[in-house]
Amino acid sequence: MDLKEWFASRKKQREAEEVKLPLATDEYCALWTQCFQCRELLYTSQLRQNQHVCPKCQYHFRIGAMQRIEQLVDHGTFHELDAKLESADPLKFVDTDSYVKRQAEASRKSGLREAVITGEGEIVGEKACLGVMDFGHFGGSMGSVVGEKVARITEYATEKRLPLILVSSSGGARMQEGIFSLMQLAKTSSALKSFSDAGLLYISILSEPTYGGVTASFAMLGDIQIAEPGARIGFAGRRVIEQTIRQKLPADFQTAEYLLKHGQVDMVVERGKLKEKLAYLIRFHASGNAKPQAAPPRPKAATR
Amino acid sequence: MDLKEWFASRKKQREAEEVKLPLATDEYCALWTQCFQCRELLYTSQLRQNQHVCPKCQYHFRIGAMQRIEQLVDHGTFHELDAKLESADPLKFVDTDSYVKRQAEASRKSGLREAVITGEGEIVGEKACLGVMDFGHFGGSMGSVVGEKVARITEYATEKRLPLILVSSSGGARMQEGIFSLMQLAKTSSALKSFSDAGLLYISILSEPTYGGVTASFAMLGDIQIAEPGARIGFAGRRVIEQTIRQKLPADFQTAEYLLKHGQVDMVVERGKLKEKLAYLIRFHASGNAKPQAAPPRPKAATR
Amino acid sequence: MTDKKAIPLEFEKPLELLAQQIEALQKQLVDHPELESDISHLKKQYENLRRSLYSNLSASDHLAIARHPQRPYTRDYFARWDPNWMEMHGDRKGMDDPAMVTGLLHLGDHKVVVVGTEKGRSLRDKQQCNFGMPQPEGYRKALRLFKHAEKFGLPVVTLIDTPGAYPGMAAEEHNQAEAIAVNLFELAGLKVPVIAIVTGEGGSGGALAVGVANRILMMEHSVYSVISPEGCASILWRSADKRDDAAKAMKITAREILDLGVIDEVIEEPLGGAHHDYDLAAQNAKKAVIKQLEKMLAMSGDDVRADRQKKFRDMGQFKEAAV
Amino acid sequence: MTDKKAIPLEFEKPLELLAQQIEALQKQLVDHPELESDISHLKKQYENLRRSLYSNLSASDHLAIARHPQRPYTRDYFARWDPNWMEMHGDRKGMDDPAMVTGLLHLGDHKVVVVGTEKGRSLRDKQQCNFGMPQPEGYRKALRLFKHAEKFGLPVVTLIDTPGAYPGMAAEEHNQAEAIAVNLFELAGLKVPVIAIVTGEGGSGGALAVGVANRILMMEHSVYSVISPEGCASILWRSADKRDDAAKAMKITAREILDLGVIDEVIEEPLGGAHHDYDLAAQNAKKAVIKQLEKMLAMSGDDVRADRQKKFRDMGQFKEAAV
Ligand SMILES: [Zn+2]
Ligand SMILES: [Zn+2]
Repeated sequence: MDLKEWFASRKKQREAEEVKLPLATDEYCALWTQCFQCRELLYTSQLRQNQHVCPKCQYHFRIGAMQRIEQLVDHGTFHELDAKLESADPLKFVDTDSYVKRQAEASRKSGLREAVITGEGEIVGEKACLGVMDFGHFGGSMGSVVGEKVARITEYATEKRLPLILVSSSGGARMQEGIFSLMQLAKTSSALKSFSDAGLLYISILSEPTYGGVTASFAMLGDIQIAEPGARIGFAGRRVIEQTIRQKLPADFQTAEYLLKHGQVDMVVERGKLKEKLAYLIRFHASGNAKPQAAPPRPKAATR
Repeated sequence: MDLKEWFASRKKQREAEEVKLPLATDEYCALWTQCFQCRELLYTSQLRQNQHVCPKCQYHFRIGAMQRIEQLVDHGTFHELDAKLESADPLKFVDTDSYVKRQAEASRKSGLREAVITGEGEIVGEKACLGVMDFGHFGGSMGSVVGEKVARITEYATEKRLPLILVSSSGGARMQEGIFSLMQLAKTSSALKSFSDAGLLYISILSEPTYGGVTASFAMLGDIQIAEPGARIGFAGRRVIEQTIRQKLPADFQTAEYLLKHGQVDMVVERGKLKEKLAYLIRFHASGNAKPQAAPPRPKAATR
Repeated sequence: MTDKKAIPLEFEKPLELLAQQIEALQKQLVDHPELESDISHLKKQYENLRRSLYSNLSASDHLAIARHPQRPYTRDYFARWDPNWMEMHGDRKGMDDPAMVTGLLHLGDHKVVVVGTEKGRSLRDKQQCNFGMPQPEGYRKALRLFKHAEKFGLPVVTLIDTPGAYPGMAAEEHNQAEAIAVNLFELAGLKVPVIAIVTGEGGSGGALAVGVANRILMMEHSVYSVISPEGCASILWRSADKRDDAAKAMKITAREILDLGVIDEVIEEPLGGAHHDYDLAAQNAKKAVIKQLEKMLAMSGDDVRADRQKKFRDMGQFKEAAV
Repeated sequence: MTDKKAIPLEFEKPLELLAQQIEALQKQLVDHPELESDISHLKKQYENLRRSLYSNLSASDHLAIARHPQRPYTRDYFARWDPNWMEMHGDRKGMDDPAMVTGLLHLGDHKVVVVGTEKGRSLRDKQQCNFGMPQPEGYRKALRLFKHAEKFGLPVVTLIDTPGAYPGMAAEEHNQAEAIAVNLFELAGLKVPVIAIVTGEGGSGGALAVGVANRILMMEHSVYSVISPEGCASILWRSADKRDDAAKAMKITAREILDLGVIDEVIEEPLGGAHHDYDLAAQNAKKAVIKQLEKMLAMSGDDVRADRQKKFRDMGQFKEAAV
């Protein structure tokens, strides 16, 4: 299913539900959007044309998974995988509201089944597997479905010997799935271990914001780590840290630029150049090097 | 050749030279030795019985290679290897005196041909290969012979599948051999790489003092790093650092205990317990695990 | 540790009152021998109440026991498993995090590499251990020992008792997230058996970073959760006071997590909790680990790795929509 | 860079004087056409002197050129080899050391991983780069790229221009020695080809840490030594003033080290030194690297590793006593 079909089917689905849904991301709602950073009033349509980057101050607006795919993948080449997976409620979780209700609410707001879309596509002609998170769905939190879809696309890429690109944007693990959500950190990292042992390329893209369990698993395991300008990325949240150390953190703490300075990402790439850089990196690591790597060495048998 | 024979042959050699040589280490020269640390006057014979550790303040006196071997290796089990290697003068090096003269002077003082003695022996019944440096010979500096002997004992241990123990004590590389002395860092580290890939155990023991090129090569590559109490260990010397940063360093800077706190050594072991700990470690990593490890994986062929 | 010295928990207050009553009566027993039957009755009541309390613990009660200040910590277990265990220190790159304890240990007839988070017993220890919250350097120290174990074919046993990874400024600068992620990644690839025991608090990614094991065991009163109940309550209920609700909703107790199929075994604790008898707790844990370990030692390295990867591959519950 | 802007070195003073004379005469040429032949004569003298100077450089002269403030640095080479080279940053554990530059680069038809020490051009750059002295984190950043190269089968090209590893307090705390040693150890094991070029100063273990290569090349006026001549002089002569003696005694120049059999090739520099023509220097280096690289690309990974290990195994000269 390509993007066009995807939008068409989503539209149909909405009409069937006879509910007037708002558009996927808030900035669509109005003709004008005020820049979060420089406060400039911008034409929403122009902002969109500029890949949701403020033309005045280069602020990178948060974007949804489908928009990201639209920006990165060659038109008409994206094929979604595992689109039908949806969350269960293994703990029958209820806080001030039930998890089931919150799920429905999240889907209504985002128009998505879950916080990640995975699939296969071409980037300037280079085949790749993609997983793109959407912060707009349940704060991009990782429950069983996100973990499963990331693991599946990783396994798919391993089998097809394709490069893997995961674009992260997440508040962390999904508490409503309790211990299962924590275990997704191990599940995705384990899948990436086998992928890496096969000698394949994984590029991790960190976008605003990426925190908690997602950062502490697949988002930090890239052969190459790319962050979007200004994106806030970390393990613990700013407030938690300030409470712990009882002091104010520097203004640029946990920004992409701060991470670059502290050796955590290879590069900070502005959105307009992301696609071409990805294509460059895929080509650099691919052609001429296609021979599969030997299996990792067998260690000695365990002691008795 | 065991220790007894070794001493006998050395004695013979000396007599042949008809020169009255002083004993191997300075503290032998007198009946009394003053402790460097607590200033206590100690009977030299008692000090020797206590493995050259001050009974009052536990200061660990510097000891020679043969004394170290005597302390660590079961009596009568040590067989020296490559005893005949001796330095050349590849650069025809002359400073205020010639390298050739300085070599002769070093041997006269230490009674050794070079700054490391290597061989095979048993430690509480456990077979092991050993390389022990002697700071008393040319400041324990590493030239071609030290590098060669360390490389050879490493290769010998690899071939015989024996654990390797290297006891370091060195001021660094031997300047008089210029670029050749620098290259010994690579030579020894490269030999250790093949040893390690064979799944074998290397224990590095850092004794007072260990600096420069020796620290920056084999001395820091142990599977297990052990330092002697109070030993000063580092890459750059204290004075060089103080000149660079223009401030005083803390008193315990670069001591074994400081290194332990900064995660650089696994443990600080007092001399009296070193032998038993080594035997424990050899046994722990040996029995039941004797199967050879598979060769490391073959990476892909180079690109064209 | 004997019962007398154990600090009572909130839910144990009724027990404590009964014990005080019994003690008071016993003092009068010499003068009033007729109290004998009353005392005997009260003692029976005490035993019944105790059993009843401990067979009906709420999630919060378990949490309280798991966090009990006298709970045996990692060093307490290691010292009892093998009084001659040999500690290994440091990440080799600048730090030896005391919140992560690592070493070589004889476990019965087996030689194993042990790794565990440590809360610290004295106040000074606790501060140095950041109350059991490791720095990135602590996880990297653990990783160094995992690789050591792999090189020498030694099984790994990990103990987990941590509120989570330390949320500090330097920890973020030094890439706490990467330190955890790399451990998950590398643990997944080990070909030696890994057995993990949650002994106290299993807190989030900071616990999992030493918990990607072939077999995961939990002490009876330990807890394991994706976020602390306080953290969960303050986010979802917008009030940390709702901790007990959050603890219940998240299913954090050993039995619940066993029922969810995430862990493999619950290890029985001394009545009242492990802090009432360190030796017995350590012995129970040791037996359980050896039993699990021995099952794995017949497997090839590849099978051990595959077994671990499959375990985590299967974790999670989800549905597949029709359309 | 053109000749005019080049800052003259001490030993070039006679040349400079001649150039000034020529310039003075040329100003009078309009009024005094008879000076024509004098000028022509002086110009010949200038060329002869220049050739003579550059064919009889002392070790100290080479050292001065190698340390020339306008000498092309690592980034100058990378930018000329491939204007679109892609820089990679960081050790992933807290630091991106600007004294170690790493990236991906197209070298002719070849894709290579590049790693090089960088002195920094502006004063601010120099300070951030510690004047080309990497921290342990810089060596670990390099190691990360070496492993990246190994994983993806990419050859490695390293450039060396450093007085040595940084001798600072934090550097020692973070185990500078281990960072260097581990690089020597891991470089020895790589199965992808590694080519190193000493472009300026090859200073001690801090240089070797990115220099364990299958082929080692040196730019014509670069130097490579186990300790700085100043350091050697102050230890052996007990006076840093004896630098020139030490430089001579240690045999630090490209030609001498080639004659000792330690390196494989000397790369010609533009007359007067690489700082007179960055483009030509970069081009000469590029050609030399590609030539060496292409010889290695036919070899298997195992052979590439064995080739490198043998190279360093054979280094050193010693005797075997009769008795
Ligand atoms: Zn703006
Ligand atoms: Zn003393």
